[in-house]
Amino acid sequence: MSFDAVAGVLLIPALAAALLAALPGYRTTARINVVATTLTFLCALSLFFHRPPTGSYLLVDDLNATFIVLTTFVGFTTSVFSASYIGHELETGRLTPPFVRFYHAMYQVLMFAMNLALVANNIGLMWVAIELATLTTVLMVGLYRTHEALEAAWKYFILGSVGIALALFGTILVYMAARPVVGEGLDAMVWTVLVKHAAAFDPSLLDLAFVFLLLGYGTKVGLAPLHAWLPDAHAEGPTPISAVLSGLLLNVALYALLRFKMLLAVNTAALAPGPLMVTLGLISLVFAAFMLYRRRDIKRMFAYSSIEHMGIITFAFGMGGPLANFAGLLHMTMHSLTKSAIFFAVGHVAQVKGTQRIADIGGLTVTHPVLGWGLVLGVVAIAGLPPLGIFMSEFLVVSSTFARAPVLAIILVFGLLVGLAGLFLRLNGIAFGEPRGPQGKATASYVPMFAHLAIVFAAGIYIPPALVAWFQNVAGLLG
Amino acid sequence: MTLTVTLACAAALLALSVVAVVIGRSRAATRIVYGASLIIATVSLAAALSHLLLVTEPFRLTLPLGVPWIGAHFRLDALSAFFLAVVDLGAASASLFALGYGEHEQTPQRVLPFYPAFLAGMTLVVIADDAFTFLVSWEFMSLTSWALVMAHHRVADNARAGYVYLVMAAFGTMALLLAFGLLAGPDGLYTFAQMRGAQPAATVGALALILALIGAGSKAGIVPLHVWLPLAHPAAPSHVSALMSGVMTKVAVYGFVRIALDLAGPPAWWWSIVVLALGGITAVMGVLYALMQHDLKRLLAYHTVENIGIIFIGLGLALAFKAHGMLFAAALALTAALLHVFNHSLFKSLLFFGSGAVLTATGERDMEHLGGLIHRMPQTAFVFLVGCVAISALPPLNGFVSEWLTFQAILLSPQLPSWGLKLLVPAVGALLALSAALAAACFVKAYGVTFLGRPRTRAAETATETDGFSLAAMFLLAGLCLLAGILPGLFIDALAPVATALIGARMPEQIGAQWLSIVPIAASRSSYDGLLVFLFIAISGSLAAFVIHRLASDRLRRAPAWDCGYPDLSPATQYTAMSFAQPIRRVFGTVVFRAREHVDMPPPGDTRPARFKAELSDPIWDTLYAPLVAGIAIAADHLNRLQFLTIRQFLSMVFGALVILLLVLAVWS
Amino acid sequence: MVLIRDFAIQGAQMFLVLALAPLFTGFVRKVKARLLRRQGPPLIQPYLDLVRLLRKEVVLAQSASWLFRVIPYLVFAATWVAASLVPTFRTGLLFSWSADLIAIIALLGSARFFLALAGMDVGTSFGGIGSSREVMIASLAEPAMLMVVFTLALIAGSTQLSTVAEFMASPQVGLRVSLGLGLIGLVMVAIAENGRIPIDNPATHLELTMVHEAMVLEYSGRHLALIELSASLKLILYVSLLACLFAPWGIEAAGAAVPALAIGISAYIGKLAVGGFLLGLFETSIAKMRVFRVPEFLGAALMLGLLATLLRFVSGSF
Amino acid sequence: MSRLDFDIAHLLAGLLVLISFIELYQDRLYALLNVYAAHALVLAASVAWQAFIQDAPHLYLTAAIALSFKAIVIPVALHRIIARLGIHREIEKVVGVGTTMLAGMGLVALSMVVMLRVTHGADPLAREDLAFALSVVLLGLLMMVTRRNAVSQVVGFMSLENGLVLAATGAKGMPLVVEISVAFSILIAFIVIGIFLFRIRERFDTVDVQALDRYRGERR
Repeated sequence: MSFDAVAGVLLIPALAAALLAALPGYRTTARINVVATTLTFLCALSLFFHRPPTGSYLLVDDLNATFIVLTTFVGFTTSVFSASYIGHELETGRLTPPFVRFYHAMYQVLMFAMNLALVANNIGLMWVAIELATLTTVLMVGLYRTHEALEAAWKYFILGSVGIALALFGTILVYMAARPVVGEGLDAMVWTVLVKHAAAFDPSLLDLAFVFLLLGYGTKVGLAPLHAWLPDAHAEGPTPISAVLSGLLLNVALYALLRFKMLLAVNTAALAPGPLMVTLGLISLVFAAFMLYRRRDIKRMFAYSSIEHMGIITFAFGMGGPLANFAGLLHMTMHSLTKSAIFFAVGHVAQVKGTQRIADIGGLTVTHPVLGWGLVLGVVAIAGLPPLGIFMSEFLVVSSTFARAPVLAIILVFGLLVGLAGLFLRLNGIAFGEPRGPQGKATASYVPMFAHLAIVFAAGIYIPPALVAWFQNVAGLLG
Repeated sequence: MTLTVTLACAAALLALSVVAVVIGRSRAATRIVYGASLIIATVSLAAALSHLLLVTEPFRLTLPLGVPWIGAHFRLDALSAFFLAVVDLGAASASLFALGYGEHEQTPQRVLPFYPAFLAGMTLVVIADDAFTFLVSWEFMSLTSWALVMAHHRVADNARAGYVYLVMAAFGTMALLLAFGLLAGPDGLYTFAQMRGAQPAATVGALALILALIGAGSKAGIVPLHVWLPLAHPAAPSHVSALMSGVMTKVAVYGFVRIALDLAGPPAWWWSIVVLALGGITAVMGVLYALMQHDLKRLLAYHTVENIGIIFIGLGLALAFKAHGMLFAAALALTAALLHVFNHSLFKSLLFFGSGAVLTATGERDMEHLGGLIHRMPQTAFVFLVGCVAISALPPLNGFVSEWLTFQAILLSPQLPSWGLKLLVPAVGALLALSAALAAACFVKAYGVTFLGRPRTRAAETATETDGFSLAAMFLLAGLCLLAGILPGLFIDALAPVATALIGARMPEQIGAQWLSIVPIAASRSSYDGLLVFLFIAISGSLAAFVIHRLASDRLRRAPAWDCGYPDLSPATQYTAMSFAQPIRRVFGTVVFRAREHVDMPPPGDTRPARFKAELSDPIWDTLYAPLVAGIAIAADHLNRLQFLTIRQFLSMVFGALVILLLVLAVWS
Repeated sequence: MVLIRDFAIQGAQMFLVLALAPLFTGFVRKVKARLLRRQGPPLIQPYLDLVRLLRKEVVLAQSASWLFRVIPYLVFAATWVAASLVPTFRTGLLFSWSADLIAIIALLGSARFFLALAGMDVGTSFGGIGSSREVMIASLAEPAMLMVVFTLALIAGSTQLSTVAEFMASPQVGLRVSLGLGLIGLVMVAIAENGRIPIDNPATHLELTMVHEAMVLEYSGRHLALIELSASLKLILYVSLLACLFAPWGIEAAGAAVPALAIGISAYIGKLAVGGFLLGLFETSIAKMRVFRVPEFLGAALMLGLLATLLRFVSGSF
Repeated sequence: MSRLDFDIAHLLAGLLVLISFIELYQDRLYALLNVYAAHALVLAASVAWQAFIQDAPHLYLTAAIALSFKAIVIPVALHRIIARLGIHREIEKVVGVGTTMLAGMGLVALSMVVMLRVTHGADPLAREDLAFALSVVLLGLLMMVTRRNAVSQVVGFMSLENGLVLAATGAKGMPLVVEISVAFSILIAFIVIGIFLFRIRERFDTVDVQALDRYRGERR
């Protein structure tokens, strides 16, 4: 009972992937998919109660435990959503059974890859895992085999590969920096060892390494100007994948960045990673906020909003300090939940209306009240309006920043407002006004969406002390 | 514990809105929801009044909610209690009104769930005692009212109104957020108690005040942040319009008072200059806008802007006096402002109720399609008249009292040492006088065109008197208007604890003054007795009537209107709202609104009708908002090109980023 | 005893203005007629008119509402109350503290408010013209008036009319710039408020530039009588206001003996005569101006008042 | 390690940079492919040399991969693709060769500057090697952004990746090098297959990424 939790988190998806690749038939596979994710989630939960010992490959500490639980949970809910979603896709014939089989297998592979990246204690292993996750999502994005989908996948693939390459170079540099101190071999890539000795590393090598890692993993995070793949990948892939991309993969990449940030934080001679992250974060925020205005595709719009929020989170972590880090963690969690909930809603909307063009969707609250109001609630949450969770994190970020660096706070607020205006400009047409487009009944599973929104809502008002202590502890780790 | 009662009421309201979500579509829902809100609001009102009148010490309460390591702090002191009373009075009357009015609602499921939540939001704002709780309640209030504005979302204008409203609300909240961030300092002292203890530096306090003015002002409708108000308030159902205009703007005023006089530390004299100037401009601009309207509800909404201006003039004076240590004058100015807060919440709600009654009776908001309603809806007409007289600041009703007090405060200000104020205050006084006079004109127009004259449309002809609940609500408010007009002493004394808490001084005890008159400073200096004036008018009027009917004739004959011998039966020959405002439009509008008139007079022999068109342009929107919108559009267009690049160009962006960062590294040391 | 005496004096004052008002109107008419080399109507003509009107039956337009019938009494009452609070021959009236200068202006404002409503009530084009022009004029006249009041209040340190009057009568008020400005402003406002030439012509009908007369066009019989009466009340109010503020000589301070009372009354009558004569002279010597010149006229008054107030604010020596 | 070892490693690394420049210089696809083959060859040699001086046998595997896969398989495959797809053979450049060269110089200088700031404590081989590797990486990227044909972009990416391998092998005793090189070979294989299978034949008659990008998210 010592190591099995992590093993479960890794093995269950792997086995499920193999199984699903073998099994035909939609119903069973969908069920298996859900079961597997459920089990994974339970294993992840058990991580709260006992920690496996740290190996030279695997590591579980407060930081990544948070991420793992979040990842597995969203993975679980998304699988529930995807069951109904994929079913509809089969009916409409957008997907054929072989592709569904492939899809389910890939889904589990993706889960495996992300969990591996999270529990990896070895920066090389982490890199491999993230590359795997990227390739999997590339294949998923191209799933529909439409011209647009293939384009998006290709774009994602090329940009992703370059990102991977840069990240690898950064990893090598870290090793180079570590070797003289730690000595040759595996140890020089084990994160726990590294962070112990980081103070003695050559600072300029670390700087160089961080630049490459920032750009490499930043590409996965979707920070502007490295974001180009993100909107199209979200827009063209199956909606569950959009949800997972926005909700999880971006976080995983960010997690990798944070690990290396902590490394640099230890070494006082190295340049502070904060300013770089703050700059990229603000650029992403403002840029994405303006991009919201000219969107015609509903999924692409929310993809840009993901960029915006990744910008905010990166900004928060870049600012550092207990308050900002806490806010960053909170914001990341809330954003994952909210954004995936929004994508659940959007997925059903797109299926009901048979289109993703915003112009063809209207008056949802009239024709599909539950779906429509769910979407409204989601947008309200993502726009950072109380009493939902994101407001609290934005409150903490803005107020703590304004006291430290007023100018940055002003830019931040500006970006937030522009983004909010953009979102609601579109929402007005989508959710209100005269109904547009087909008005057939929605065969949707609302449970995941409202489960997420309920959590977000509750978190906006009350966060259990245990979780708070947990987050504060992690925030302390992040320095 | 009055505070616990209040919190319980808020909780009950929230629960009620959940219930409303469930039963929203059923027939009885309207009665249940509004009835329950009425009861809860009344209870809460009782609690607030008892606290204001009986309790001296503030009550505190902390719940383990909100920001975890801070918790949600609540506090009920005199100021909160007063505003709570205003909120609850408005809420109670609105609920009573809606018991009847709500029956006509087409889509109750879009109104009922948000209405109690809206009330709860406003309640929580005034009792919140830490930045986070305050902002959450504040924005929750905006959000629910936004949902209510969007209730009739199928009207395109309403959708736009809701959009503008939400964006402006978010803007205001951000400004307040920054203000609190400033007062809280880097290590996040978010409770108001800590902020009071912090004693911020003068510059910090000033910046916080400016931000608070922007934040609270944008919700209250300070020019030039008012643009959302005349769009959003009319769009909502009338009882909600009443709440938004009569009460929510007051909650905004509360936010400003709380920060400016309580949290931001001792004021510097020049803070007041901003507030005074904005207040004066707001007052005049608001009433001028109102005069140009012919949509009844929009006219009322613009008029709210004017009254907010008057209130902020009072607050500005209070700041100025406090900064110079003239505490009694400060108490007078503050009391005047707060009294006007109360009065305005009364008659503005009353007037919006009236407009709602007209709306249900005729389906019309446009005055040009109304007229002659005094014959069809005599009772509504009567209470609406009371509201008009009150809001026009005419004795013996309540509107006059608060403006009179404000004038008295202005007359004290020559003793202010600072020159800026010496020059500014008289100008503000002139603006105030001007706005008062224009307000009277505005409501002659509103009442004359809507209720008097001959009906202009079939709808106006066939209107019927509104239902009992609505009338009850309106008569209640009208009665209060009269009461506050003839016995202002009671209300002034009730405000004493607020002034004592915020200023450290209070106005002299009024209740002892002879004949229940009010004496702000000294009897020799100035005094006013609404009761006597009312009695004099009543007596002499009825005396005249009696004498004449007795000694002279009381015969009466109905005949066609004489109209200098050219009676024209067509109601189209009456003065319309536009034509009534024409002289004033010529005098002020040509300057303020660049008003232009186009007359198309056909040549003799040509039978086509002559056409007259008046064009107005909104200076604020054109100079401030239009450029902003255009700028965002341009920026969005330019940045949007980045969506349409080739992979190679995206790669070059990555490449560029890499090179730049490497260069940064190279030049780092 | 004292209370009763004060009551008596207050009452006397009330009925004095009521009684003198038509006479004063008649006097002004007479002066104007004489200046035009006409015989003119007898001084008591206004009384005769009132009696005649009171006797006649009211012819009420079909579209008139109950408000239309109430308004004359309201207007009369408001104006009368206002007039009775202005010290004529004696300051320190019993009820003078129940409404200060601002309140008196507001009372006249209420009267005007209702009169304008009456103009709108029947729904004729003439009424509309009258009301809309009336409120336009008022929207400028009232602020100007208030500015003048500010000046006086700042000089006397009170808005209490009796106090101000006493202060004005007292030697400590010398010649002041602000006072002069205030006087001019007040005169201009008074002319506008009473609808005298050059703003309006009380003697004409059926002239498109008329204001007041157009408003009350639909009134007849006793209603018209009350309107006329309150019009003359308003006129005498303004004259006595000017008198007690800017020519307080002979006005009797509170609690003086009976002979002083006689002096006060005769002085008051004298002042009225002078005022009426000046008014008539002015009216005959000037032409009526176009309606849209009026704003400039009143704007000037407003500026004068504001200037006076500013001077007072800047230093007490002005 | 002895002076000679160092010099040879240094020489090979320098050679890689030189060949990268030669790649930048090419304006014929076939020629470019040949040059790239040479690039891979030199890389293989350098890796093998590293394997020898670090006596890390597993690096020989990497060398073998580099030799067989990159120096032979890929170029041949690309030759075939070009032939099959009938791509016209000259490289469409965004900026002229001269400018590209100058930019390349600048990049090399930049990487030198950045690397020389590394404290001298780290062993010189690592430093110089890294400097070269970095320049190779940057030159590869430069090639990707200044060439229009998909093929030449792939070549650019592959030479970038060569730089990575160079760095990885230069890092003494770095684990997972083999795995990484394998992973990268797979990645490249994907790209090449993508180029080939991308239904490009069906849609476009030139492997021009721009044409591929005519649909860019939202049609205007």
